[in-house]
Amino acid sequence: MKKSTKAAVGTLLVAALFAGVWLAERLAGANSMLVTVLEKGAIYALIAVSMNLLNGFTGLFSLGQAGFMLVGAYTYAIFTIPAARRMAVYQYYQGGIVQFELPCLLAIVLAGVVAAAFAALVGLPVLRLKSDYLAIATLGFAEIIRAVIQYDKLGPLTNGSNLLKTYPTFDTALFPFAVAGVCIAVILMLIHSTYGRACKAIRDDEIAAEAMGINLFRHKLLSFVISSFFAGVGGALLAMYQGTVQANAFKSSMTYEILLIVVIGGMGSVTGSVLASFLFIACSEWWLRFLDVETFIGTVQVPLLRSGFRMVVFSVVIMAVVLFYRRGIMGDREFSLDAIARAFSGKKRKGARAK
Amino acid sequence: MSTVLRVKDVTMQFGGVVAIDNLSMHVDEGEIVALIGPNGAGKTTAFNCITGVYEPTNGEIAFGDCIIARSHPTGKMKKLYAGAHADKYLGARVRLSPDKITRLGIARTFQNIRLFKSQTAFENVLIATHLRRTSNPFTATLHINAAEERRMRERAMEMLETVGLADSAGELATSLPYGQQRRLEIARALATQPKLLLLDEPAAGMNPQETDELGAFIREIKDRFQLTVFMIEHHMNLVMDISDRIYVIDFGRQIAEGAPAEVRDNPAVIAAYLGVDEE
Amino acid sequence: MFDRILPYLLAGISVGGQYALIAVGYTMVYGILRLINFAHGDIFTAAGFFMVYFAAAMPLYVAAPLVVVATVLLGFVVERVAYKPLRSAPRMSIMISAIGVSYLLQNLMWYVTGGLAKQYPVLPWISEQITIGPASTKMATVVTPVITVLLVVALVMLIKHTKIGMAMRAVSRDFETAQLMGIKINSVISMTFVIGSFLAAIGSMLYFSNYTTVTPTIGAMPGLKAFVAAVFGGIGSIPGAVIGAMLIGICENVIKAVGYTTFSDAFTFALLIVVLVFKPTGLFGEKTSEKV
Amino acid sequence: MKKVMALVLALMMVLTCAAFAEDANVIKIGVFEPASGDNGAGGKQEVLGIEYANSLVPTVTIGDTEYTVELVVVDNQSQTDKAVTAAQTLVSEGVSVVLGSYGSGVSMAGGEVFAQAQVPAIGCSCTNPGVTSLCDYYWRICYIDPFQGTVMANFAMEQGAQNAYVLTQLGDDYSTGLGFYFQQAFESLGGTVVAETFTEGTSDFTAYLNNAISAGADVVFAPSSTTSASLIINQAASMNVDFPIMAGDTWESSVILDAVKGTSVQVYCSTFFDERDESNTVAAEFVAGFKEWLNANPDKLTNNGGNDIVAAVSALGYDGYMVALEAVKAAGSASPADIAAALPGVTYDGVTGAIAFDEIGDAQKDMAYIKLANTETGEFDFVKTQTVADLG
Repeated sequence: MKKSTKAAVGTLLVAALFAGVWLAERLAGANSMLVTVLEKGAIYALIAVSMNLLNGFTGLFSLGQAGFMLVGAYTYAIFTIPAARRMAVYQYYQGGIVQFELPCLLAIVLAGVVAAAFAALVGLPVLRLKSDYLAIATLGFAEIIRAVIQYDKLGPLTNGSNLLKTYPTFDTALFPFAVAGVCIAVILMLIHSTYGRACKAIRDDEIAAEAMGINLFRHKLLSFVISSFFAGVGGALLAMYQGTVQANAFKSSMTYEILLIVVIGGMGSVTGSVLASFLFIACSEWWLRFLDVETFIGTVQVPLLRSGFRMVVFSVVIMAVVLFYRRGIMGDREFSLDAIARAFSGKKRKGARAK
Repeated sequence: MSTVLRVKDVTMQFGGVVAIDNLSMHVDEGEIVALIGPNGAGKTTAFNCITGVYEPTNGEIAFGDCIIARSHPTGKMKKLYAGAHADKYLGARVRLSPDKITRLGIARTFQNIRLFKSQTAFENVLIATHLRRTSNPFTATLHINAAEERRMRERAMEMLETVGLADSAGELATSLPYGQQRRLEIARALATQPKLLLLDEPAAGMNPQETDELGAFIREIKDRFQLTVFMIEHHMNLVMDISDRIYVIDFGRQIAEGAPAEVRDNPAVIAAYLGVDEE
Repeated sequence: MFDRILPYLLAGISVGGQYALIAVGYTMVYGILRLINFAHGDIFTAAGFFMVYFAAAMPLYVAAPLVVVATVLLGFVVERVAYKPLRSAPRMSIMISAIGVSYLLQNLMWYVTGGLAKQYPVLPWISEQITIGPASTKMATVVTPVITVLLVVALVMLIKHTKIGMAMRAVSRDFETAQLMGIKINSVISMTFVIGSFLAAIGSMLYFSNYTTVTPTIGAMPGLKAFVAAVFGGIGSIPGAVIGAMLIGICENVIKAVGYTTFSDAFTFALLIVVLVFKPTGLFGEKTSEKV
Repeated sequence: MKKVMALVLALMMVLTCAAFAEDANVIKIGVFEPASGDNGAGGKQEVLGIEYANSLVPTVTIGDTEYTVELVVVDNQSQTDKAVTAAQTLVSEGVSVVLGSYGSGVSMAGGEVFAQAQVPAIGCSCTNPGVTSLCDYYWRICYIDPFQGTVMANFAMEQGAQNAYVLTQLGDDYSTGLGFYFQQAFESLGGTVVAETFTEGTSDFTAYLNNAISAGADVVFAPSSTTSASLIINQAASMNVDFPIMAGDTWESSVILDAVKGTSVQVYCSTFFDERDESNTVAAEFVAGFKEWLNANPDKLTNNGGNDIVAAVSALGYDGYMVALEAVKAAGSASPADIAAALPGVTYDGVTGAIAFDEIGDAQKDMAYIKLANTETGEFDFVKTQTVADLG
């Protein structure tokens, strides 16, 4: 399949995707579950891919994603609350010290940059640790960041433990799709660049990678900082999606959720992470919701169905994937137009030979 | 002919166990030098000290005029230290990490093959060209360095052709037969454009016919890329055939050194290998 | 001056002892399997809920031993279901499985209790009030350190002087060779989980008689702090875990006394990172160098 | 494996679509309450009030057609991130008006979603001013924290307290808000305050109580969820503290009564309603009917905490439902926009007193009941009522 046709088909597919989203929004209405799932799915896809860049592609087992999402979400919210409303939002801190507001896109980029700065700070002591210690250390840092942001003395900046709200949000699902799409494209280009290959080498065999002249620490830090940048952007998008953001919600259980999305999708597969995100959000927010509702068929109550059952079914499915289907949906294969082309031509060739 | 690699009084101790004891060697430019000795004599440990994987307990290693490792026993090791020259290398300790040593120009292969298992043969060699990149993360990600990328791919393909693996470039590295994996490791090492090539038992597991081809191959790449080769090997005919000089070590100590002919009839070497018959 | 410090010290030692009983579980499992058993904190919470439900259904002197048996059984089942199939899997998959089990246990408890807090039953002897000098507190606060020390000494004796103890030490030293020497790996690992869960059950009884509300996620923070104690004391060393836990318990309360209450949890993680970076072997752990 | 997954998913899709089928003249009222998490107990009692009101008045006439009222109940799990999902579910189900939520944090989080979808929401027991001040689609039928904080500060002063220790929960808007307003009022009355915070999921309150003792506090003000409340009371009892512990409306619950029984701890709390207050005949009628309705159904009783004591939030839930119906009748249509337009003008003499909305959307409620948790009888004793006028 020539490069030019592949580019053409690619852009066609992307255009079809955006048209589909636009259509879904028009038909199902902006407040329908379908649009909500599309929006949250896109945001979680970006965050899952950013975590996959770290866990799946560089082999660094980090559990700090919620911490960097929190930094991103708060940076976005703090710098975009309209000045008029600051007095009411920062009600206990006399309107807070930040009195200006930034345009949306600039604030989203700033969210990523601040999260990346935190990652550089965190990365220095943490990246020399072995895999399981790295996991616990990054988990610890996420908890420390959450405690610091809720510190009362920082109230004028972060509004302490109270909600941040009334900052601008997106009103069409195309916005998170566009931002997430661009970011995932950048991550894909990084993975296919020489630096991406170096990260994959580190994942496969650190000693051999170092013997081939790859500076382990610098490349791990690069991967860690970039992953946190996109986690920050994802956090900003999540803040826009929710309309309100509070440090207390960014617990380690949020990181576990994203890790399990990456595992279901397949460690080391960007397509896997994207697919798994939409599947995970669709199931948890929409399709499996009926498991929580006490439904009656005639007079008899369907057993087991009551609030919380959805999450139990979910955790059992995830354990099944982790134990028996370890490669996840896509393993480490990527969706590629060549693969599909070959599949098509394969059929034709087989057909031809049969004659 | 300048000295490419100089190992001075190197001792390596793991706790109380002495792996290398006061070893001194040198390799001159353009030479093929072999390091032989019975199993467990400390050959691979010596390689690991040279390539920065281990920090030697005592002694100094220099590559050309740049010191790549220099240390003296410290802390607990002071009491445990059993080697000599404990006072000769006091002062600032130097330890270059393996990637910096590779950047200086020392490339190595591994005794037990360490290929990147999820990558194809071509990608394995392509990763080794990463070292000589001029692009930074931004230009690389945005593919502004397309010219450099093309050059890297050409060089990787060239290395594959040199080792005769061009046609299995797309195969997964670990699915290649054993002999080809060995040659792929050499191609990967060559891709870092080294001056000194360290081969760790390149002929291990090869039949005699393959070993002869390997000997010719090593001589050919030495001339073609103006390399110096320092090799650990057990196949005696390969060693005797292509090496200019041989070091023999046993229980971490050097027991003989010299041209292949001298070493072959050296009684100490025979005893070390074949053991002394009890009269 | 001393009587002002006494209440904090008392609370510190008591919570330290409870963390120790959990930390020992972490240290043993890590020593043998090199695995952070994320689900250990949730097994501790499950022990709390077992007591709540059993005590409601039957008299206490039957319920208490049943809780310990149920918790030990849970620990055994977790190991057999989540970790045994992955014995030869890469390190990351086992850790993901541990996180998966922890997630499953929390959601299961949330579902069973409807997500509402449950009141822990009043245990006869250890919930009574006792006054020492100015401070008055529960008997559990005083009893905890004693029980902890007794249990740990018993455990150390078991490790040092019994066959199963020797098998554990062998497996923790070198996994493959121990197998070659004919040690039945699976039974040794199961025994480790059994002992870990047993101590967690005792720890939960003491902890919840002091702090009488049990919610599905209440065990997460003590679990994490116990792990930090295990690392701080030197992972793999049981005395280390106990002393690490005591120190953390006391420091936590001192920090609250000084007034930085919001940072009491964050302090524990800051300590963890400092230990991991500067002295990964902790206070008593021994260096394990990785051979190339 | 993949084929099985595809089949299961398809089945589920069909099932959820079936639920969407719209049958004629039904008006949906969203019930946005916590059924689990720290505020689960209070949330369930508020839902009981709403369900009782629905059982009494199941239909409403709009224009000339009679609509049956369908309650769509979701659980926001007392967490702001889960609250957003629950609010979106309600909006996607097409509810005309929302009642809820117990807990100010989740109300504010849901408020943003309701505002975006232009669906009006009526807060029954959330007292933080931020719920209405920042959201044009939120109204409220109970008093707000500045008033409740001042009431409790004055009451503490009357009890002879000069030095207060305020303990609030990080990440809980209600707790931080009420603590702040109490401190403001207490200090303006000449008292001194030492304030500290604890994180969610804390169980060890001994250090905090020790801080209170060493700070020489003669009253502790700890507005927190019922989960933390029972821990605080239990540990205070074991340390047999001598100062009284005071809190806001969340502590008026059977969880506190169980924790206090048999101990020497004095617990006072302010609340919206008292079942024994005979002055309001409508209230007496509601109390009798509600108790009878509770006892008729065992799992309703368990949701109420195992007894038939009428919680203030149940009364508020009842009033909330009635105000919603008034708004629907006033709007003469089921569309959220019309109801939102009609709401400001609604006035209603409810069980918890007269309700009329000011321009921000708050009810001009000016009376709070103060109760003492009786350690022998395990019931709340009525202490006094406090109105804005008395505060001066």
